[in-house]
Amino acid sequence: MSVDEPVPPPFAHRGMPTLTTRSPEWEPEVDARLARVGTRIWIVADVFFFAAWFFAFFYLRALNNNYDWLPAGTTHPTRAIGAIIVLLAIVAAGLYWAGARAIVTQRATARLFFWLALLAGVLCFVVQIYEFKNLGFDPQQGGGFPSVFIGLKGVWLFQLTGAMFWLATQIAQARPLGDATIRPKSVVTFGNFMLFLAAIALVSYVVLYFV
Amino acid sequence: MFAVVVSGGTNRGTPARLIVLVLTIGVVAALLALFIGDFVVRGPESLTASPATVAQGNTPAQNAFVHLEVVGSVAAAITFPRPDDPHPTWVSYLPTTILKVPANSTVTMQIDQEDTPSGLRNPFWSQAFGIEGGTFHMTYFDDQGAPQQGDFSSIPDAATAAHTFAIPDLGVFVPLEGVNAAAPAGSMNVITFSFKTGKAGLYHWQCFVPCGSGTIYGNGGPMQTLGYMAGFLIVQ
Amino acid sequence: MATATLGTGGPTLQASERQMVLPTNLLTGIVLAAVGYYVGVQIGNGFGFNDGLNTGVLLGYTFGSVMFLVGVGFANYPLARLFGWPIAPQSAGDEYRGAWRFLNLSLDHKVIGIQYLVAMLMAMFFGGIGAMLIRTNLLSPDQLVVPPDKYLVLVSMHSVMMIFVASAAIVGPFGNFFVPYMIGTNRMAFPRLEALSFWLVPPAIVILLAAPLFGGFPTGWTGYAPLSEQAGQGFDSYIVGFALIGTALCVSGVNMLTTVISLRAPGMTWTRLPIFVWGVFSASILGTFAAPILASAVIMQGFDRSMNTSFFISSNGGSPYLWENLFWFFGHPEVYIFILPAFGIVMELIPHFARKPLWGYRTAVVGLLGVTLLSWFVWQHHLFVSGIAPALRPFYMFSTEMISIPTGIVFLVAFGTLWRAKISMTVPMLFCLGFLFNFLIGGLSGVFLSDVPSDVTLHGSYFSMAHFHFTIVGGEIFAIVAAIYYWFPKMTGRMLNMTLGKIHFWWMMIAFNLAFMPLFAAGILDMPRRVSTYAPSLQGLNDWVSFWAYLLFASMLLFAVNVIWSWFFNPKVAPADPWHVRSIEWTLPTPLPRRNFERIPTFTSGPYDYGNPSPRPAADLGSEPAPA
Amino acid sequence: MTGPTRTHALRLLIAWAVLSVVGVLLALQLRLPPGDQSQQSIDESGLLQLMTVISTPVFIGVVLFVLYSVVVFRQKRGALEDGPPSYGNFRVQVAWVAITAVIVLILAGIGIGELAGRANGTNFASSNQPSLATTGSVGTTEANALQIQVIAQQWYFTYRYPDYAGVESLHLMLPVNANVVIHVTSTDILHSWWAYELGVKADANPGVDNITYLTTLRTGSFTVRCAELCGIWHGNMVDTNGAVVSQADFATWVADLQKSSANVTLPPYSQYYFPSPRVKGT
Repeated sequence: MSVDEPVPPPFAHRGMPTLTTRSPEWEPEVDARLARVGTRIWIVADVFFFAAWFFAFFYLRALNNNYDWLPAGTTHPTRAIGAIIVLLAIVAAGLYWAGARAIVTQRATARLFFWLALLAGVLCFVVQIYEFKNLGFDPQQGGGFPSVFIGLKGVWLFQLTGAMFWLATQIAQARPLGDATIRPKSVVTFGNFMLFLAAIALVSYVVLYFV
Repeated sequence: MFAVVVSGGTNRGTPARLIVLVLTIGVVAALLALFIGDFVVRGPESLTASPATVAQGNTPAQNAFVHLEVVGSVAAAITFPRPDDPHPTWVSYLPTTILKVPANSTVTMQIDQEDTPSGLRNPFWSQAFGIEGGTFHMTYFDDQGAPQQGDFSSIPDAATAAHTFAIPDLGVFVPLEGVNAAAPAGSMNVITFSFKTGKAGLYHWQCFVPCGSGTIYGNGGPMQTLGYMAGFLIVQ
Repeated sequence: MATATLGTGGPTLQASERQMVLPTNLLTGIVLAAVGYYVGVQIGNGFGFNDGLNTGVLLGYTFGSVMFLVGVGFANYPLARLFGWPIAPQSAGDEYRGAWRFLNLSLDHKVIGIQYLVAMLMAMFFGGIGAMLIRTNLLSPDQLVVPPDKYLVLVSMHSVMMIFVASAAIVGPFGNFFVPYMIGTNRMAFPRLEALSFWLVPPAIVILLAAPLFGGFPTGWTGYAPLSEQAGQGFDSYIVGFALIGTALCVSGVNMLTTVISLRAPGMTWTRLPIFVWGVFSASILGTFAAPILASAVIMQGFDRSMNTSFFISSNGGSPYLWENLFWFFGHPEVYIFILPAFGIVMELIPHFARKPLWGYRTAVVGLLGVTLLSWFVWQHHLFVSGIAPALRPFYMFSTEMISIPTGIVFLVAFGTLWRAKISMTVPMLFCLGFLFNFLIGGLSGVFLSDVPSDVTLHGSYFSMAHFHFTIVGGEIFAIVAAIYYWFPKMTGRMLNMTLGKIHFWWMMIAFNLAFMPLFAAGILDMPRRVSTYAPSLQGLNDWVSFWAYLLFASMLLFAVNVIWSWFFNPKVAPADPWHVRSIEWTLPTPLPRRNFERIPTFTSGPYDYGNPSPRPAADLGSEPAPA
Repeated sequence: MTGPTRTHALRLLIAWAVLSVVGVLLALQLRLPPGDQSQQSIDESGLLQLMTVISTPVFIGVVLFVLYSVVVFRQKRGALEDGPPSYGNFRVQVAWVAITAVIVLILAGIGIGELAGRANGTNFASSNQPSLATTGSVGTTEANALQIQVIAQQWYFTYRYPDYAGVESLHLMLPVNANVVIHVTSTDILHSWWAYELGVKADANPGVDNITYLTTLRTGSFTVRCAELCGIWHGNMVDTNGAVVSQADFATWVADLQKSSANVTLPPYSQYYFPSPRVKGT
């Protein structure tokens, strides 16, 4: 079978009708509106989530308790690696955004962009793990900065992983009769979240490496 | 119409429901018993002070004697081993921390201190307070590992304290010197002192050396669990 | 009926989502949870069970919870997406029928509402048992029944359990069940998130109840660091439990806000929204945006405890104030998450039983939103004596006192509605009036606490404990009970026994007030909170409190008997509209049809137009076809 | 205003006025803790009483209104009549908000006034804590005040006297008619130092100097408690042997203390009681 055909479910289900007529409240237009509103609310909630980490950063930095914000021997990790991570995040978001714009008219192009975005995201993940492995400091030895660095980047990475998973599902669904094809506007909405993650990466880069 | 009742769909008879109800109540009751039992289960066994063998001055009141051991880990106990303890690595007083002593009497304590120094955060506690005569008797080991003994009102260096025996409500605070590193293996410092009990009641006692290793600020785990470094003095 | 209406109140699970290798249901969930826990502990401890390590327990709880959700069926949708299977938002019907449906993943908001109701009542029962044990121990100033280390564990369990309950016990059961009816829609915005917000609760409760197996935690619900970091593995229950509940609050809020914003039926303008929906809406704003702060904070605790970072350790460059600030930045909006939907219930019920329009509707909405806004600017009043930023204390004192203005509006609206009304003293109405009395005391005592100098004496004492029990038990729980009496016939198809209900009200009201009123005195007479021992001179007072607390608990048992008997053994089906009120959910038949509205209603007036000489229908049900 | 409305309102108003006067008179008879041992406790007692007095008419008003409505505006048994369709009265709403706002402003004014009176952080007359910096060292505040350091630990408070070469005591002893600056800190976790009769409470945080002020007025003993959950012996962290004594007695007591503790050297003042474990489990 060709790639663009819907994949039938592997197991027949016990006696259930598989497809029903749509009800008006489940039309793609309704879902698109809900996705738009919901994603915005979710992003604001996530802003609060990251705000806690930035608050921790500035609060602990200002207090510098026991002169242990930057313990002796702790240096900021290389800025270049941090920059690569941010760039990859921005590239992933940009590629996704480009792909989402194209999903209505050029599905094949969209899927190509999605694949590239996924690649950029996975690379971002790998580089981040590499950075964690070569920190040049050990958060177990105390210090406010090492704690915030690990924490902020860790939770960001966790969200990036989730976003990459969802991106992979968009790729899988960008076929005829796939969800991403039926509800293209919901696909576009997810780009907002990708952009948001990239923005957080940028802000934390500035904060963690330059402040 | 697809009018399906939101509550229980099929019409079971009352007996079936009753059985389900009884079963549910049984499960909840069992859970409750576990829940409550978990909290009200009694703490460690108590130790009743024995009549004193050492005469303390000319006080006609009752005398009592309590013998305790302090170890760095329960598994290393010499005098009072506690083999089935759930926390063999915890620092502990042995054999128990629930002590029963008579009211209005003089209690003589002998504490076999086998732990090494941990150090007091506040050197203030290296003094002894509230004990008979103001001094405690201690056999210990000097820097050459030779046994020594003497009467002290405080230990010379707060950093060499291993634990303290303190009953804040009776004003009794006694520092316990850590076993010197030069001492032979298996050595113990033996500290003896007496204090007076007043009216009957429940008093708590504790250690002021943050000795709960592995916990932040050294005051978790054994310091906050009855039977290890925390206990009651039941004056009756 | 035509096949075009096969959809339901929520989308049922698409066939393809169910066709995983494992059948997804509650049993699979439990099995996978156990497996997940085992794997998590093994990984966290470096492959082996090791006493005293936190990483293993944290990972065990986390993996266990995730695997539970997977087993219940939450992975089906994302995995089906990932495998490229066709996804339809709705399908033919629920796979499960009867009671089994309530024990399994369902995307129907009605089922989720009932699941929430039962779970919350069960959790409240365990929290109540905790309270009884606490009061038993406080019968004597010595620590007799519960040893002092376990006493703190008990206090912590009671508080955290009740916080779990209080934060979801209105929005969960009643919000999920009735908001779609009240705004006239057949669906929730994100039914899977809605279901997720419920299914995160059982693991949270189980994990919390598991804490004593690991020694429990002694910190109370505030979890102040570094005491929390001293605590043993029990505290990991707190971290994961609150992370789960925080996630539940957040996803439930996203769903609820989007639903109310986007899915209102034609004619359901913002000024016609029932006030209960406004209460849920404002609480959802707080839940959505405050819970992420909590999630961040408990993740920091988890990092501190398992990875030895030092967010909260002063000597290592951290600060306990960081936790206090983050916790209360979440924590103060959290207490309004409790009370705002309770305001909604009370203001919703009073017009119906006074048979008079809600007096000052717009002012009431402004009041609710005012509380929502102000609650973000008051958190440092919990830290008045902590020694942080004293120059800011006048501001926080002022903002805290400010919040009594929008709160006062609730009383104004109640007064205006009661004035020259035709009041029926039904059981729900009694509980609403009880709410007004108790919350008045709670609110006035809050003013005592808001003022910095007087707070110096009252802070951390039984006075503040009595204060928040008056607002949460006397306020929120009374509102919940009112809502149960009011909506139970619509939710379950059975009336509660109203004679028992009246007995329950007077019993509970009297016992509650006699139990908690003396605690104000205890606080002023220098009894700090969370102590297992107290001054012997206060024994008489404490014994009195314990006696009435037992009776309070007994009144709740009476309520439980009423609920169980009426729900399962009362054969009589409730009438469709037992209260003769105008709100739209009562215009629908009882038992409720599977699909909320055959046609989307068009609202032509507000829900409280009593006394209007030419009353228009609240909703024009079925006169127009649903908009395509 | 229509006839019946006016009647109802008048009845309520009169009943409220009468009951409020009685209630306020009763509230004025209350003598609320913490008492008169220090300027701070006098202020707090006064403030608590003021709050009670202000709350009484509010409480009476609400309860009276609800009871009156419930009794008078009842639905007839078996009837199903609607009340008058009144959707609100703009003037009443504005008036209500204005009145609550004024009450709030008055309360906030009183509270802020109390706090503002010590803008420089050294007003002992009614102070609980300084308005400004919490970290600092001994000597930054009023020169002739007695400096006390409260050292909280699990599970005891001890008291250091930096003015007397850093001698330390198990119980807090204070001279009467003295201005006292109290520096609260902790060696481990959070505690809260609460001298009940003296009307002062301040959290003890590790590495932080939390300053609070006190002016003693009357001799007598007082109780100190911990008001922040701190672990197993939190409830036992009580000392009933604190005392305010005459200046002469205090001088004698301190001299004795210095003599008896000559063999233990303590720093006169310390904010940090570190090191503590950097890494758990090691």
